[in-house]
Amino acid sequence: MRAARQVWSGVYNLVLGLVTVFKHLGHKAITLQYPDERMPMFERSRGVVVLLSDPETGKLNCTACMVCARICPVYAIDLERSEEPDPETKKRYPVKFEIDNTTCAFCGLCEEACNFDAIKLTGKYEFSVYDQKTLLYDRDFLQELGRDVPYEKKKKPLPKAKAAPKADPTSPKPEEPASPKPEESPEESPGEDKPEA
Amino acid sequence: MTPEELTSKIKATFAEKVEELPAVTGIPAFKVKPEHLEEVCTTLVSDPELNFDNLPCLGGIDYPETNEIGVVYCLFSFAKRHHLNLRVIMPRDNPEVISVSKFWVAADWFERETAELFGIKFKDHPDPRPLLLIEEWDEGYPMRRDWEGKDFIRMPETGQEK
Amino acid sequence: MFELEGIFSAVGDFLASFLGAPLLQIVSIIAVAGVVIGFLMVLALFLVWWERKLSADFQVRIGPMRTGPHGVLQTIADALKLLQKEDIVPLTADKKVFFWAPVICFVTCFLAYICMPFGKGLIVRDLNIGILYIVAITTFTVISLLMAGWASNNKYSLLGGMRSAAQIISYEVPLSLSLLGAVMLAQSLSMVTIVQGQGGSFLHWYIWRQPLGFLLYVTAATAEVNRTPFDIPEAEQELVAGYNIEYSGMKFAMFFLAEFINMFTVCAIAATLFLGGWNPPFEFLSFIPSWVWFLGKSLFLVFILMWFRWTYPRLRVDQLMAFAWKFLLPLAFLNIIVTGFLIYLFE
Amino acid sequence: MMVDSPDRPEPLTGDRNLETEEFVVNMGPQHPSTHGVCRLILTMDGEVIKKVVPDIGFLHRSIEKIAENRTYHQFMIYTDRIDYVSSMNANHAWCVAVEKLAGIEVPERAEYLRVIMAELNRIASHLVFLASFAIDLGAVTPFLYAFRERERIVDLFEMTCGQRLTYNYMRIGGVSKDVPKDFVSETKKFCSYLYPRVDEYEAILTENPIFLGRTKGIGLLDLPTAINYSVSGPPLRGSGLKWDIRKDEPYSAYEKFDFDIPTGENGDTWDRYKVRIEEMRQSARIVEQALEGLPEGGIKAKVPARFRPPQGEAFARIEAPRGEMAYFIVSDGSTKPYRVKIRTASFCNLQALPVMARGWKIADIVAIFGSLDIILPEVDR
Repeated sequence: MRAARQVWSGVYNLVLGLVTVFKHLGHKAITLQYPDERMPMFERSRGVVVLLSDPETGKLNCTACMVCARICPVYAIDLERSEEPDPETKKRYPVKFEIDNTTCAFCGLCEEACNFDAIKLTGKYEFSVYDQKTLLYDRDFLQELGRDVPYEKKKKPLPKAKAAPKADPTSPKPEEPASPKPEESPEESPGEDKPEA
Repeated sequence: MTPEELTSKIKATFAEKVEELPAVTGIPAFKVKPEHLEEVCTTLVSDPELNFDNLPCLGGIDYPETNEIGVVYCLFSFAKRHHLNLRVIMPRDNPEVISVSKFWVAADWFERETAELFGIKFKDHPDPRPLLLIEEWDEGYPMRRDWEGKDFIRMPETGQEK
Repeated sequence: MFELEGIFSAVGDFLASFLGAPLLQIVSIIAVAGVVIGFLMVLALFLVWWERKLSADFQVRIGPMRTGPHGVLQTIADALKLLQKEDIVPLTADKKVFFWAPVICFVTCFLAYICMPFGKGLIVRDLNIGILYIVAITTFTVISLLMAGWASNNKYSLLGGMRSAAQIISYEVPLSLSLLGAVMLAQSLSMVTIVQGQGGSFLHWYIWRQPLGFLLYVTAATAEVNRTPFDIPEAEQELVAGYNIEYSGMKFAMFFLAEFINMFTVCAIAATLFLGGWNPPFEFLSFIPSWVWFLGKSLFLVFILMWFRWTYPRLRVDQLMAFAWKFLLPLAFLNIIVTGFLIYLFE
Repeated sequence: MMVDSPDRPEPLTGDRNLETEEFVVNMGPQHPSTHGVCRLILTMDGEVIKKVVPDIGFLHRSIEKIAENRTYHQFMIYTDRIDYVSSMNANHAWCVAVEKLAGIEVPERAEYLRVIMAELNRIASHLVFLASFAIDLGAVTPFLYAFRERERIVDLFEMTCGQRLTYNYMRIGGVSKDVPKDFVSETKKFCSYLYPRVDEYEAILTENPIFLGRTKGIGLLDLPTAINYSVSGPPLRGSGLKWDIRKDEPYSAYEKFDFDIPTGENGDTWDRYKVRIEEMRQSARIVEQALEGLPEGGIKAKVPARFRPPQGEAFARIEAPRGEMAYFIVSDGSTKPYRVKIRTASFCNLQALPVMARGWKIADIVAIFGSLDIILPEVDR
C-alpha cells in the first residue's frame, strides 16, 4: 500500500513538473535583445561619473574643494585646484580632474559628499574600450558627458548663491563616447593597495 | 547566564588564571596566558554551567607599539545562550599558543588563516598548511600592522587632513 | 499526391533507361545513401535549433534570433564555425583511438536508417530482421563513447566513458525487451510488416495494446541516448562534459550531431512500433502523405524527450543502474508475459 | 591498441593481484559547479569519494587589511564585495557593528528600511541558491525562473540606491537615500507575486522523485557536528536547531515583526533546500509587515564625515542569508579601524563539507556543495 502511494506520488509529481514547465510555453520573453532593445535606466542609477556644469554659463559647478577626492574609497579621483579663481564666476575651478574608471567602484560616495552639485553618477553605461589606458577620463570629457544630465539643486544653499537652474536644460545631444586622449597611467595618484575582485 | 553572572562565575572558576578586560559591547572579555589556555578551554567546554559549544569567530590582533600579538576567541554557547570573549597576548617575536581545534573544530581554518597572516604558531594543529595565501608565500605576515609588501601602498590619512 | 515513393521510382526508372544493371546498382546505392544522409544532417541541424528554441520558450527566453529569421540558420553557422576550429588533440591522448571514436559514433548513427520505414514504400532495405538489426546497430554508440573516454586520457572523460558504457549496456536490456511486445503482436521482425499491422484507424496502433511497453521504451530510450534525466555520462555539473571533454572542432560536432540523430532514431522506432509508423490516425486523412505522418509522430516524441530534459533534474549513477535493473527490467518481463498470455487467450 | 608511451604501466601479470587504485580528481578551480573559484581535491575510489580537501584562497583580496587602511565610511563599499549576492546584509552587519561600537541611535524609519532591504536581499540570495542548486542537479529551467524573480528585486534596489549588485545603500547611522515614491507599492506587488512563484518552484522540484532521490538523506550533518564546526544559517537550521539571530538576538527592528523559523529534521540536503524555500516566504512576510508599519521620520542619524568612534571593541553578528555574519572591530579612536575581523558564514560552512561529503558519490558532492550555498569571495575575503 505504501509502495503504491509512493509510486502514485512520484508519477503525480513528475507530471506536475512537466505541466508547470509547459505552462510557460508562449509567454512573453523576459529577456531583452540587447543592442536593439535597452533597459530603461532608473533615475538613481549609478553608472559612469560625470561632471555637471551650470546650464547658464556652461562652466563647471566644481570648485575643486577636494571633498570627493578625499571620500573616494578607491582613490580614483585625481584633482588639482586652480591657483586663481575664475574671473567670471569668482570661484576656484579644477585645472585637472581625472577619474580612473579602471578603479572606480561606482559607489556614489563622491556624489553624496559634494556640496556644489558638481559630480554625479548617471545611468549611462557602455563604456567598454579595447585599451585600458583610455579609461582614464579627463576633465573635458567628463564635462561633455555631463552636459545633458538633468539635476536638481541640493537643499544646501551654495556659498555664493546664484540663480538656481529650475528646469532641466534640453541641452545638446549626448555626445558619442569618444575615447579621451590616452594619458599616462596615474603614477602620482595614490592607487589602491589591492585590486577589486 | 547574564554577562554579570558569567563574569563572576568565570572569575570564581579560574581565579588568577584569567584577567578581566573591558567588556566588548556587553560581552565579558578575559585575558588568558598562553600556558593556561588549554586548561581554561577544557573547563569552558566541559563545565555544564558554562558549556561553550560554539566558536563563532577567531582572529589575530597585532600591537606593534607594545611588541605584543594576540589571538581573540569569540565563544558562544547554544545551550546557555551566552557569549564570551577570550584573548591570549603573546610576545611578538615568537608567538606560540596551543591550538583549540580539539575543542571546536571550527578553529581549524581560523587558526590556519591566523597563522599565515599573523605568524602565530598554533601548537598541535592537525593540518598546519597555509590556507589563503599561496604555498610559496615568502613576504612575511601581511596582517601585521607594520608589514611592508611589494605592491602595498599605505593610504594617506585623507580623513584627518584639512 | 506528394508521396515520395513515386518520385524515387521515377528517378530510378530514368536512371535505368541508360545505365546498365551493375552500374545502376552502384549509382542507386550512392544516391540513396546521399539522400538519407543529407536528410539526416538537415534534420539534426533542425533538431539542434529546435531544442534551443524550445528550451528558450520553456525558460521564458527568446533563444537564437540573429542568424536568419528566428535564428533558423544558427546551427548552420555553428557547424561552419566548428569546421573552422583548430583540431586539438591532447598530448597524452591515444591518438588513433581518439580519432576513430567520433567517426564510429557518427557513422553508426546513420546505419540504423537502412531499415527505417520513412513512408509507404519509402525504405532503403526492408530486412526481415529489421528491428533486431536496429537495436544491434544502435548499441555501437557505446563503443565509440568508451573509446572517446579512454583515449582522451582525462579523469573526467574516463569517468564519463565508463558511465556511458554501464548505462547504455544496462538500458539495452529493458529497451529490447520492451520492443518484444510489439514484435509479438506483429508476428514479425520486419519494420514494414509491423507498420502494416497497425493500419486502419489509430485504434489499431500498438500503443493501446502495449501501453506499458511504450512507457518502458520511452524511458529506456531516453537513457539510451543520454538525455536528461539520464544524461550522467556527460553530466555537466559533475564531469564538466564527460567523454567529449577533450574534443573540439569538427570531432565535437560529430558527437553532437550524432547525439541528435540518435535521439531521432529512438523516437522514430517508437513511432514505428507503437504509434503506427506512417499510418494516418484516420482513414480519411490518408490524403496527407505517409512520410508526413511518420515525421510528425517522431518529432512529437522528440518534443517529449526535450520536454523531459528541460524539466527534470538528473539521476545519480547508482540510482540509474538500480532503476534499470530493479524497476524497468522486471516490468519489461512482466509485459512480455502478459502480452504472450493475452495473445494466447484471444487467438 | 599499442601506443608507444613510455610512462604506461606494465601490463598486469598472473602472479600479481588485481588491485584497485584510488585516484585524485581536482574539482576546480574552474569547474561548473564550484560556484566560483574553489578547488576541491577529491580522493576517489571509482565514483565514491574517500576524502575531500577544499583548497581556498583564489579570491583572497585581504579585505581585512584594506579595512585598516580605509575610514569607517569608506569601508562600506568593501563590505559589498565580501558577499556580492547579499551585499545589503553585509552592509547591514558593518553598520550594526560600527553603531554598536560608537553607540549611535538609528532613526526608526532607517531601521525599517534596512530590514526591508535586508529581507528582500535574502529572498534574492535564496533565489540564486535555488537557481544554482537546481542547475547543480541538472534541472536547468528553474534557474531562469528564479532569476526572473530576482530581477524584480534587483530592479527595486536599483530604483532605490542605483545599483544592481553592489548596493552600498546603508550608511553608518541610517541609510543613504529614502525610498522613491512608488517603492512601497511596487514592493507590495512583488511580495504578492512571489508566493505563487515559490509554489511553482516547489511544484517543479520539491516532491519530484528524481529530486528527492538526489537530496533526501544525502550529505547528513548532525546537530552536534554542525555546532562544533560553527555551521550557521540554513545548514544549521536544516540540522534541526531552531536558531535565528533575527529572533534570538534581535538587531535593527526585527523584534517587531512576526515570522517563523523553519527547521529541518535530518540535516540532509533536502532539509537545507526546504529551509531556504520556507525562509523566502517568511522574508516576504517580514517585508510586508515592515511596509505596513513603515514609520515617517529621518533616515540618517548625524554622523560626522570625519567619524571617529571611541576607543574600544565591538562584536556584532547578524543573520545573513548564508548564515551568521559577524564583524569584530577594534578601534583606536582614529578615523580608521585598528583591526577588523570578518567572520563569514561560508567560511565555516565550507569547512564542514569534508565531513558531509565523505562516502558519497561524485554526483552527491555537487548537491551537497550546492546545498551549503557557498559564495567564494565570502570564504576568501
